[in-house]
Amino acid sequence: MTNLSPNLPPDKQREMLRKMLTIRRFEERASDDYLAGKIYGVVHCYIGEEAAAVGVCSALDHGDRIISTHRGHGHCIAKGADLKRMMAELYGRQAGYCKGKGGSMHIADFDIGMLGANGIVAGGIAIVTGAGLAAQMEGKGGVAVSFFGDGASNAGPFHECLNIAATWKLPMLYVCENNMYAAQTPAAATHALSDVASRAAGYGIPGVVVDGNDVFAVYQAAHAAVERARSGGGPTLIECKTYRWRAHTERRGQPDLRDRAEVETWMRRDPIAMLAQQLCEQGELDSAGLQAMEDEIAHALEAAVAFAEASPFPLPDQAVEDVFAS
Amino acid sequence: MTNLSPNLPPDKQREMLRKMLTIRRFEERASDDYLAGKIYGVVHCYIGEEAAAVGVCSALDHGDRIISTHRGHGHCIAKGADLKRMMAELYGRQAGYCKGKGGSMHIADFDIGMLGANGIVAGGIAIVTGAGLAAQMEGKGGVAVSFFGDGASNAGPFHECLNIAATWKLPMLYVCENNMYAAQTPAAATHALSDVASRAAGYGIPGVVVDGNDVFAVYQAAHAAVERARSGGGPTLIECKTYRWRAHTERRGQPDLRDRAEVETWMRRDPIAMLAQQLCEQGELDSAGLQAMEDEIAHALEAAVAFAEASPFPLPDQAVEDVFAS
Amino acid sequence: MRELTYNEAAVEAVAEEMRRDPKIFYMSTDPIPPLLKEFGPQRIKATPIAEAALTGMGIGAAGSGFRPIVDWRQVTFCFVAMDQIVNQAAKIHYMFGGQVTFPILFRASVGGGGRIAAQHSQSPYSMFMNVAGLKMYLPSTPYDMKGLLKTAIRDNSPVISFESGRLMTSKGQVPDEDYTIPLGKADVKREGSDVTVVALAWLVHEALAAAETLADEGVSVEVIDPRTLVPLDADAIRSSVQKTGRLLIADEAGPTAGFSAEVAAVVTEDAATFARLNAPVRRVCALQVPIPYSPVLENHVFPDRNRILAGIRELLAR
Amino acid sequence: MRELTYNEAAVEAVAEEMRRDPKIFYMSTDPIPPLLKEFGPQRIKATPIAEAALTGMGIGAAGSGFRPIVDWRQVTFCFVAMDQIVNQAAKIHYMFGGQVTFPILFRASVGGGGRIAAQHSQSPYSMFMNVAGLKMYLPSTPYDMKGLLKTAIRDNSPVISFESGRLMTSKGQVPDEDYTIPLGKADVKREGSDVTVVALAWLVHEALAAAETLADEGVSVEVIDPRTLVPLDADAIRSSVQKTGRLLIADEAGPTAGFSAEVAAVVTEDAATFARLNAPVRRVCALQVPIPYSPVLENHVFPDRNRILAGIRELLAR
Ligand SMILES: Cc1ncc(C[n+]2csc(CCOP(=O)(O)OP(=O)(O)O)c2C)c(N)n1
Ligand SMILES: Cc1ncc(C[n+]2csc(CCOP(=O)(O)OP(=O)(O)O)c2C)c(N)n1
Ligand SMILES: [Mg+2]
Ligand SMILES: [Mg+2]
Repeated sequence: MTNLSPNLPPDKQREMLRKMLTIRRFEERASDDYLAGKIYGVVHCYIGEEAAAVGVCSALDHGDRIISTHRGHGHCIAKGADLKRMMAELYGRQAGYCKGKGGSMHIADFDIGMLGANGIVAGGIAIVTGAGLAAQMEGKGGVAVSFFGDGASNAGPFHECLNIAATWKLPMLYVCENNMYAAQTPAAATHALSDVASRAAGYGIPGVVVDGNDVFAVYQAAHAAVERARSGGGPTLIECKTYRWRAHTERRGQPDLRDRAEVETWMRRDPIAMLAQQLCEQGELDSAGLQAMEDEIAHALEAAVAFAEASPFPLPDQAVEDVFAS
Repeated sequence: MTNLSPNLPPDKQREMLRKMLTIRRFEERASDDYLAGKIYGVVHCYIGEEAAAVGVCSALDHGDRIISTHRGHGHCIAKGADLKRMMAELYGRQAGYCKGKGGSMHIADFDIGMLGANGIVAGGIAIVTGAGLAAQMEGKGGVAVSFFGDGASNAGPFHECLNIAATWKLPMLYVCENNMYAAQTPAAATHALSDVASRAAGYGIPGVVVDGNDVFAVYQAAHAAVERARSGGGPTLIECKTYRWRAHTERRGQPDLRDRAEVETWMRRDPIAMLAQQLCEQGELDSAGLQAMEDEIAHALEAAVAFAEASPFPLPDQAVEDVFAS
Repeated sequence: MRELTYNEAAVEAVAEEMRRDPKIFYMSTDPIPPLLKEFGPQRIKATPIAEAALTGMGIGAAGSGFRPIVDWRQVTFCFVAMDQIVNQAAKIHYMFGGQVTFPILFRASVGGGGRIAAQHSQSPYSMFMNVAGLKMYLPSTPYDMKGLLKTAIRDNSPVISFESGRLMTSKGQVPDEDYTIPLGKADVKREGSDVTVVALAWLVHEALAAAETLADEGVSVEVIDPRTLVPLDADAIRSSVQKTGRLLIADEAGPTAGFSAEVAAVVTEDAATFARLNAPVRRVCALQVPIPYSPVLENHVFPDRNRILAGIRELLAR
Repeated sequence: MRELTYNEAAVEAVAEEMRRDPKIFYMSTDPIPPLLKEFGPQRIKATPIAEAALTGMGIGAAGSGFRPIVDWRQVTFCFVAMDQIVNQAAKIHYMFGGQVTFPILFRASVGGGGRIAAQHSQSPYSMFMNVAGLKMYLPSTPYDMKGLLKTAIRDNSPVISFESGRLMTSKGQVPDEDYTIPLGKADVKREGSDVTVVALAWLVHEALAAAETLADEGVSVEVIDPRTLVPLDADAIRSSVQKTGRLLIADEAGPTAGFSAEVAAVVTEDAATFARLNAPVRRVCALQVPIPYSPVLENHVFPDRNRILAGIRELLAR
């Protein structure tokens, strides 16, 4: 792994691990509860990709804004969303972030600059580019980050927005989480080149490929891009090479056509295990510390589930509220 | 100008000049007739850019397919459309290519592989990419060409299609006619880089910049791209640097915000005068020959106008025909 | 006859047509496994997520002699391709004076009920009905699905096959032999004399259930399934209303400028039908809101047999 | 009061609001010269031709505290942005549980008459009416334009300002002082007692001309201009029809699942109004075809005062 640790306070390094672990445990629970029928609709798990969200968001300030995709839990947690309200949303309850109207694909928390998970592939790229424009107009040095997948990188908005951001020098990070698949379709079948980052050159902006399972490598690339953006240098395209461990969506009997050997190779490069090991080797964590972290997270998750279960379902009539702003 | 002439039979060189001159005279007439109220709606002139259409189409076979933009007369004529039916269409008559339903922005002739002018910026790129896919599936070595402007190169379909064509190795030419403006907006204000061709690298395909006023340079680039496409090598992006002499549309009192000096500099690089001069210098044309060509074109245009005027207007009830295929 | 699901009927229709006509090919972001297996990746193309490009490419291939099927999958995903649908597919045959045909089939699943929230639960067919130049249908049974889909694939104009997400696994009898159902012909799913219910897709079944309940009470409900949305079989609807004098329209979409509004207009603008109409027209539709995620909310938004029942009772009380 | 054109009234409304509120900025592929001159390129942004991006960026900026105006110019060009309109702008406030507002105004000119053929001549507002979560209006006079546009800019939801291409240079009186017109309020453009004409934009004027002609014959026509399409002032329309007993709807759009269908439904589903309706509802709309280029054809496609007159006469004959 990248040896960045000297530059980062140990607290921050542990916090990165804690966030990544929280994402993983949250989703394991969400998946269980989904299969148990307590969570509805569709759930896309981010497990295996935690270093991307956490590496990038660790380079951001509270006032910076991000947008996510259909696979949004990781970005929410990395940006600091409240597990209780997330879980309540998955449970379809009034106390959820969206009052039960959104569910897994639409969790947002504008107070922390999380502009929402988004169910349309590439649908969020333009929206968050507008947040980058807002940051530029505000003139307070804010940046905005678009997370999207390898699949989304082939859609029109990717191009339109990178060009606008480059031309207007918007303070943007475009973070492609290249997990090598769009649902069942391999990226190799839909991309002429294996590196999405190579498209950056066409807009005259930096295009960086990083090991998306190495949280420090991601952090380092994001940090440089954030500096550049804050100082008026314009956008950067960062491609995190990573992998999702699970099928495209959680579903009983959902087929996963990927090569088992490929999956296992990637699982051996578990971003969380790699980070935990490094922190242990650096002496910043020991197994007791790790266990304490696990316990704390388990505790927080139990509290989140209890909160969700205690929250009432919406009343039927609330379906007609929030169509228009009051 | 590119000294390509040795490779091209003199007849073909003269034919290129004749086509370019035909485009220019056709549009001068169309503009006059538009201002005289005989042609309706909106007319976008291609004058000044003739070398692009003719250079590319001269590298194509009859069975190859092209698509055009709102500025379509040049591509029609370069691909071999009938002036009579074009003029009748502009006049809104039954004998027009579209029976008076299309007008200037929608002239098509599928028999000669001209898949239509198209009023939506970037709207034709995907359609002609489908023609390229058809050519690939037919397996007879056909190619397809997308003509579009610098403005269109910033729209989503440009990206989606270049990526698909590159990935599937479609026999395509993407020809960007960079006339430096999209309506009133300068390309410099909307493109991060001045060369649209630099975007090709992101798809792993050749991106070629040519002097779009040098018909042989355009021909040479197109010819190489066609060879590549026919032999399964996939698409090429060709950027023709050129300039439109007129305002965005023909309209009385239409403002042209461009710098007069810029316009004049480009007018001094008249693609037609440059070609005529080269042919004269090479001894393949003399002023009598040029005059004969002018006369012939004038004659053809008069015949086209006469044909248009002799053709009846559609009957009102024909408005309800052709909604669906019979 | 065999029993097939709605989804199986669709796949069978596509497969049979593809066997028949080598000019047909299929594009979608995630290929359907049995089609991929039978026809291979040349004819069943897995594409990038670029529905605008796919739609346009389908149009271009259609204009070049092929018969593409572009599967948008959920209707939601076709909005990125809306320019190609509205400005190209619908108009291109007309604006070029009919010089070539564009035989292209689009597939799109519609509807809600899956707890997948606003972006993934939509029934926007009336937006497409409003665009001149597109044919479209929405079947309610496996039988209708197969017959309409085959007709649509053979049609020389762009056709949209709207398909109900709720009905994908519903079963029904489908003949062994080749058959087609013409576009533009409604089907009387139940005959009756007291009230006409015009319903689509899932709501045909809800309407039939309501009709069953009312039959016990001596009320005779006619259930008309238009099947095709464009061209709409106005005659069939009008004849039925002329007979019953009462009309209820049941639609999983919201009412505003919807299919339901069009049916109301088609009935009330016809003098002969208007003359026999004894009660106000009734629309039993989804609430005019985006579709929410939580089951309590989602259930509240959609119409069902109970709301149809209540609606019919109100009409009869007049 | 001064006389302004419809277009000038719109530009004045935008300029006044921009002076008032520094959070407003404007994006379009070709800036409007007087706005650019007054507010400069930072607030009047010339953009690439990328309407999907602009629309999405407007949404994101709105959710970040700004009040963007996104000018699509011709409605035709917004179809490339349809995903952002339907799946994002319309749903985002709802699906996020209302946690922030998205004050964004979209401008789009509609209609035909310019001989610019199918792609550039469209009146697809009913497609947007069908989508829950969008407000929209279509004014018929400079006065209404300015008042509605100012209200829309101040609204905290996405609003679409549909503007009639035919009326851009038409003139009318506009007050000197600041005023607004609420969304959702119809305007009775002429009072009458024998028949109600509900008309939009240019057809308001055609309807008024027809009413004038009929007045000479002793027929009293009420002309209602709904102005706002969503929320539609159903009450005003119903009251008028309850008074006159007859309804004609005049719309430059095609009828199918159109605004005209919605008005027909709104009237005929209301028991009190239906009870007073003495004649079938009549739609006088464009023919349901793409708009052709040639003047003969284009003129034939669109409704006008003569078709309104003929329609009213038929209604009165019943
Ligand atoms: C416009 C659009 N087309 C299709 C889909 C269906 N869909 C949902 S997720 C997905 C794959 C996305 O792949 P990628 O962008 O790589 O993200 P990942 O799932 O790998 O994180 C597809 C095709 C969609 N949501 N939106
Ligand atoms: C999607 C879309 N947006 C806007 C327009 C309006 N429009 C017509 S031509 C044009 C400029 C096109 O510029 P470019 O692509 O460079 O072609 P050029 O006119 O220079 O040949 C614009 C903005 C349109 N036709 N389509
Ligand atoms: Mg992926
Ligand atoms: Mg240009």
